[in-house]
Amino acid sequence: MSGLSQALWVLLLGSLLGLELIGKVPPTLHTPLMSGANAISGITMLASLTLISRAGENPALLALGAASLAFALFNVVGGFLVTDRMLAMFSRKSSNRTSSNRKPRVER
Amino acid sequence: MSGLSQALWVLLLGSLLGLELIGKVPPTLHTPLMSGANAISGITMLASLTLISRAGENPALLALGAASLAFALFNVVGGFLVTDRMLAMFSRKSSNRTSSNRKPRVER
Amino acid sequence: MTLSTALAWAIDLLAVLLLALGLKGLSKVRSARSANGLAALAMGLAVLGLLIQQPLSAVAWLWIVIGSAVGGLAGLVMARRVPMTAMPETVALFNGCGGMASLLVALGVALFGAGEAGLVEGISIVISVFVGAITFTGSLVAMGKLQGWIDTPGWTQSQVRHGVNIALAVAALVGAFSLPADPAGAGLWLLLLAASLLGIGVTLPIGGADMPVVISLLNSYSGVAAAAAGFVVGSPLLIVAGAMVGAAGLILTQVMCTAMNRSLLNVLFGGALGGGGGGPVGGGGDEAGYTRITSCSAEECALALENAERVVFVPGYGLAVAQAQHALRELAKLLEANGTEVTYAIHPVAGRMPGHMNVLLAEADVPYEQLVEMDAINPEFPRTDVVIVLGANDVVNPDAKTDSSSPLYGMPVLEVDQARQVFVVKRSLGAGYAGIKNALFELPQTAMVFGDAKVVLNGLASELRDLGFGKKTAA
Amino acid sequence: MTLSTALAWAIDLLAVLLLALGLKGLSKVRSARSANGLAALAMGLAVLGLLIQQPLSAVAWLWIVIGSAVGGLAGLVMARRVPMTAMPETVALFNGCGGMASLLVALGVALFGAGEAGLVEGISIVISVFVGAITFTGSLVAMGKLQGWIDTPGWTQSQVRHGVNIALAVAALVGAFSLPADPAGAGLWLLLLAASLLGIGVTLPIGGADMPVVISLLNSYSGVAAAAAGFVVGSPLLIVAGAMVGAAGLILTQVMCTAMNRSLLNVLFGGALGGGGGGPVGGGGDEAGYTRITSCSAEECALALENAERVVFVPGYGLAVAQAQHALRELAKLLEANGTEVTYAIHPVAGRMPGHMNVLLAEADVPYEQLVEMDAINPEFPRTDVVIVLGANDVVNPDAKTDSSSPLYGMPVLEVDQARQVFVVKRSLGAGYAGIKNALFELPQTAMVFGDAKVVLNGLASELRDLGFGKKTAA
Ligand SMILES: NC(=O)c1ccc[n+]([C@@H]2O[C@H](COP(=O)([O-])OP(=O)(O)OC[C@H]3O[C@@H](n4cnc5c(N)ncnc54)[C@H](OP(=O)(O)O)[C@@H]3O)[C@@H](O)[C@H]2O)c1
Ligand SMILES: NC(=O)c1ccc[n+]([C@@H]2O[C@H](COP(=O)([O-])OP(=O)(O)OC[C@H]3O[C@@H](n4cnc5c(N)ncnc54)[C@H](OP(=O)(O)O)[C@@H]3O)[C@@H](O)[C@H]2O)c1
Repeated sequence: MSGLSQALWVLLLGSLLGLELIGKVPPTLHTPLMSGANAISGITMLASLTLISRAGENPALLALGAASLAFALFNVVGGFLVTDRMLAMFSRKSSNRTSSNRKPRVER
Repeated sequence: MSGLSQALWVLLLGSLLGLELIGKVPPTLHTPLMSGANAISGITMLASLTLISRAGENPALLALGAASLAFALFNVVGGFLVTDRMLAMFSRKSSNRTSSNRKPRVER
Repeated sequence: MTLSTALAWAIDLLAVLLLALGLKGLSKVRSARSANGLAALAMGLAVLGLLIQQPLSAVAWLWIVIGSAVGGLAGLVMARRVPMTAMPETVALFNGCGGMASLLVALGVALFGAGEAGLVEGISIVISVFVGAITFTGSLVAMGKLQGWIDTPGWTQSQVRHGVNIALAVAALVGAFSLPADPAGAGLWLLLLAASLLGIGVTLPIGGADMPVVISLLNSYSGVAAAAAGFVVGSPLLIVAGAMVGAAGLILTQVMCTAMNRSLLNVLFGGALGGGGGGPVGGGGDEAGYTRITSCSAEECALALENAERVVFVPGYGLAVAQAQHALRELAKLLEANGTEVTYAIHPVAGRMPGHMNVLLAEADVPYEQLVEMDAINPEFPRTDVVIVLGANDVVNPDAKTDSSSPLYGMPVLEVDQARQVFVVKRSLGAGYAGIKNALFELPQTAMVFGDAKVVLNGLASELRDLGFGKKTAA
Repeated sequence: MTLSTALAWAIDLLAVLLLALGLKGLSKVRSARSANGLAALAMGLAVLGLLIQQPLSAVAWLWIVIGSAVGGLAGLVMARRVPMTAMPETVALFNGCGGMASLLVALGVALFGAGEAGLVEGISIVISVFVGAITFTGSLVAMGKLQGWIDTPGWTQSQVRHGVNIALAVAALVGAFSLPADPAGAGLWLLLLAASLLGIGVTLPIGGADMPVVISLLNSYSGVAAAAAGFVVGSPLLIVAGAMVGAAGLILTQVMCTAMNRSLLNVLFGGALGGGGGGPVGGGGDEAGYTRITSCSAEECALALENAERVVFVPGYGLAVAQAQHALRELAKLLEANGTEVTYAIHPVAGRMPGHMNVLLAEADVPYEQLVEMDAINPEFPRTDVVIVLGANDVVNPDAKTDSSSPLYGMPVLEVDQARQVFVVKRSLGAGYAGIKNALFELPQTAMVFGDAKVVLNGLASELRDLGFGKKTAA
């Protein structure tokens, strides 16, 4: 079995798995799910790292790889953090009971 | 990427897919699903065919392959037919309305 | 990549897609039947893809035709002939043969070196032989127990069996490790023998009633064996399909256990359970512990039926054992002809295989609309005049709702205790599958009608005819 | 297989497992947050697996540290700083950068030949560049439109745009086909340029309100770009993860479309929709067609609130635009201090992004228990005294239930027309996202309170204070 045919199998199965994994998502989770999936797509940083590791002494290639890595990590770090921030908002259960009894804040 | 590592990827992804595919099965479908999945596991007949094709002139190997093929096909043909028979029973909707008005059969 | 390789690859891809769709569809009532067809189509495609790719000699074709003819025909006849109620044992037989097929392929490769001789192939051969042999012998034992051909020997219920099985597993391991040195030598045969015995040793102690779970598990194994065979011959399609079935089978096994309120570990290592589980003619067991039992004759029961406007029949395992579905249908017809409203309450795990009651009653031509699922019929019991429980026990046990110490606790049951009058038809005060007392039998509205389900049903029907029922329709 | 390869492989395997679990968990409320953490962990593992396997020179490490520091820090700051309500544009920006990363890798390999030069690699490079560029420019345009930086030019609403986009696609194709002959030549730049412009050309005509869908689609594309990059550098992990995200994104896009009652094709090729969709300051539109409108002042509304026992607020897109969530919270506190029961009715697609209202009100410290989902609050409306609709329109349109010719028909809505009195706070009789009339406004129990949501809410609060509300708490 050739390498290509196998890589295509991996592609096919990964796609099928992706299709199956997302079932019924309640609308409130659409944005966090979108943003979480987006963070995962920053996995392309693996390719950036590979590029750097293969660059040898070629400065242009190194710079290109580093730029690519920066973009990817921006996506990954920002994506996961922002998703977490959102999800924290959604699940803040009854922790505000007290705050609702606080003195009204001065309006801005 | 080596052939083995890829084959293992295929194995992993196939398993994950299998885990995802079966979700909530109503109990009445357990037996047909079991029997259908069983028929699919007869896919091993592909291995039997490969064995025969590689047997060359070796009669023992040919016979072994043919026996394996017979077992596998027994599984496949029988499995699918029996599943179909069962599922036909489950979905016989209101087609018996008439038969319930037929004259009572003589008891055996 | 030549054109035929590309084509074969595309076909393989399509086949996997269809197989996945098939498995998915099989778990939904609406799509199940067409999904089964889809999966069958996928198998055909897969074979086509293989044949395109591999040139075959005339001799090879000859053997293929012979093998296919024998296997296919046998499968066809078997599938047509076997009675609906024998489904679990039939599936077990098919499944065992699937395992045997993987085993034979691995043997062929090992004995005649018809593949590459790497470490991966070696490991794959070991797995194929081991899992294939267990699947084969285990399935045959499961079938034998379900058919009542094989009893549960006493020693298998003691702790001895664990020792025996561990010894067998070690022997298999020894055989496996000596394989690389001599692929076609004694190690192979040791592995084969030990694995075969292990399949028997593991399945034999399990009660007949737990067999559907075991078969489902063995089915998952045969998927694993197929995937291993895929490694042996180097076919990604086989690996994927085998892995898919293996994983799906595992999930199904788990789902089945949950449905009947047991844990998988308990099924596998807990030994046979309940009195009625030993075989299709089981029953009996511990009759002690009941006080306040009312029993009545078929005649009294018939009188109650005469005056009832709404009657619900609750079929259970005992009805299946007594093969009384046709007698039940006759009785129901008499009542219906008299204007009585008749329905059947179907509990999802009544009987010994999932869907057992649907299949059983469908076989006796009971109209589909009269089969009512548990959730739909439970609210109806309070306005039901007479409930007749026919060889059912656990599925009508009210303790499942109220007594948290009961092994059934948490399992949803048919709430027949809500009805005005309940008759329980069974041969004795023996326990059911779970082997426990049933509080229903002692309730004031309950009366026991002792006897074989078929005999009692026929008796009821003739009592009703004596009361003038069925005259009109018979005319 | 050396030890480090085996280890790296096991790590990769684990990473994919965790990624799958993460994606799955993200679609369920309970598990979402921990699933996000799981996915992040998986990414870390994947990097670890790679670093174990690939020996890196000191220079390489230097560049890696620089790149990581810049990207990581920027991401951290951005994620902390950005206001909750700007989530869609933030996700768009992140997403565009992901596409850019794949694009840069492919460029590097193409220009400097840092990979094998087979046909597969060639095709993968083309796909990476093409999809990566579209993702990048498309996401930036989407962000610009959501921020209100970019308008929808008139010509993009005509059929001309289809011609332009087709021309760009053809140009990209030409570039792609000339690649094999000269991987680092003009063809590459043509492909890059055409794809970048295509990303703009496709996204520009789409209305700002449809942007969440577009971003989700582009997100799916960036998964595809990652998978293509996986082929370029030969990493199965990358292929799997990219494919998974690509497919999951596609499903999510579909689910989102369904939730807002539109078809994907319509979103992509139908042009901008509705008056309020152009940007966050949108609004206005067709005011004709209403008769029998009752309008009232904030004072009258305050009087009604004074006498109400149960008040439900219905926030919508207009509340978000007016940034009036804090004003709303203050008003609610006044009412609560007076013993009035206050809840908020949350429609799943109120606002311009899914979950918009939850986030908005959570930001203003509204207690979580007072946010009631549509299905839970609909039965409550008949026993509600006063409903105040705040910049919501489509989500309270009763035509969605009754008028099968309405574009909203079939979308579940908040049944505020069941309440005793309804006040609708908006600036005009302008339409909402769907651009249609709202039968609610003409009902006898409805009164319009015209004005910016924040201004009206502040007005209501001061009216209530004049009526003596809030004295006790303020003391
Ligand atoms: N459906 C499945 O897939 C499946 C699979 C495995 C296990 N189970 C388990 O099996 C049980 C099913 O409940 P169930 O209520 O149907 O059956 P049950 O609880 O096993 O009770 C069956 C009863 O039928 C009586 N019986 C046996 N032979 C009879 C005959 N010839 N005539 C009349 N009565 C006869 C027995 O009592 P006598 O001996 O006194 O006659 C016995 O009490 C559940 O516990 C379920 O979890 C189900
Ligand atoms: N949630 C999502 O994910 C999402 C994504 C895309 C689209 N959508 C769609 O967006 C719609 C959401 O419905 P909705 O009821 O929330 O909003 P809507 O139907 O778009 O109506 C918003 C209303 O707010 C008013 N408004 C605008 N600015 C205002 C201000 N400063 N003060 C007071 N009122 C103001 C506007 O009327 P005036 O101009 O008269 O003030 C407009 O009628 C649905 O059709 C949904 O399908 C939702």
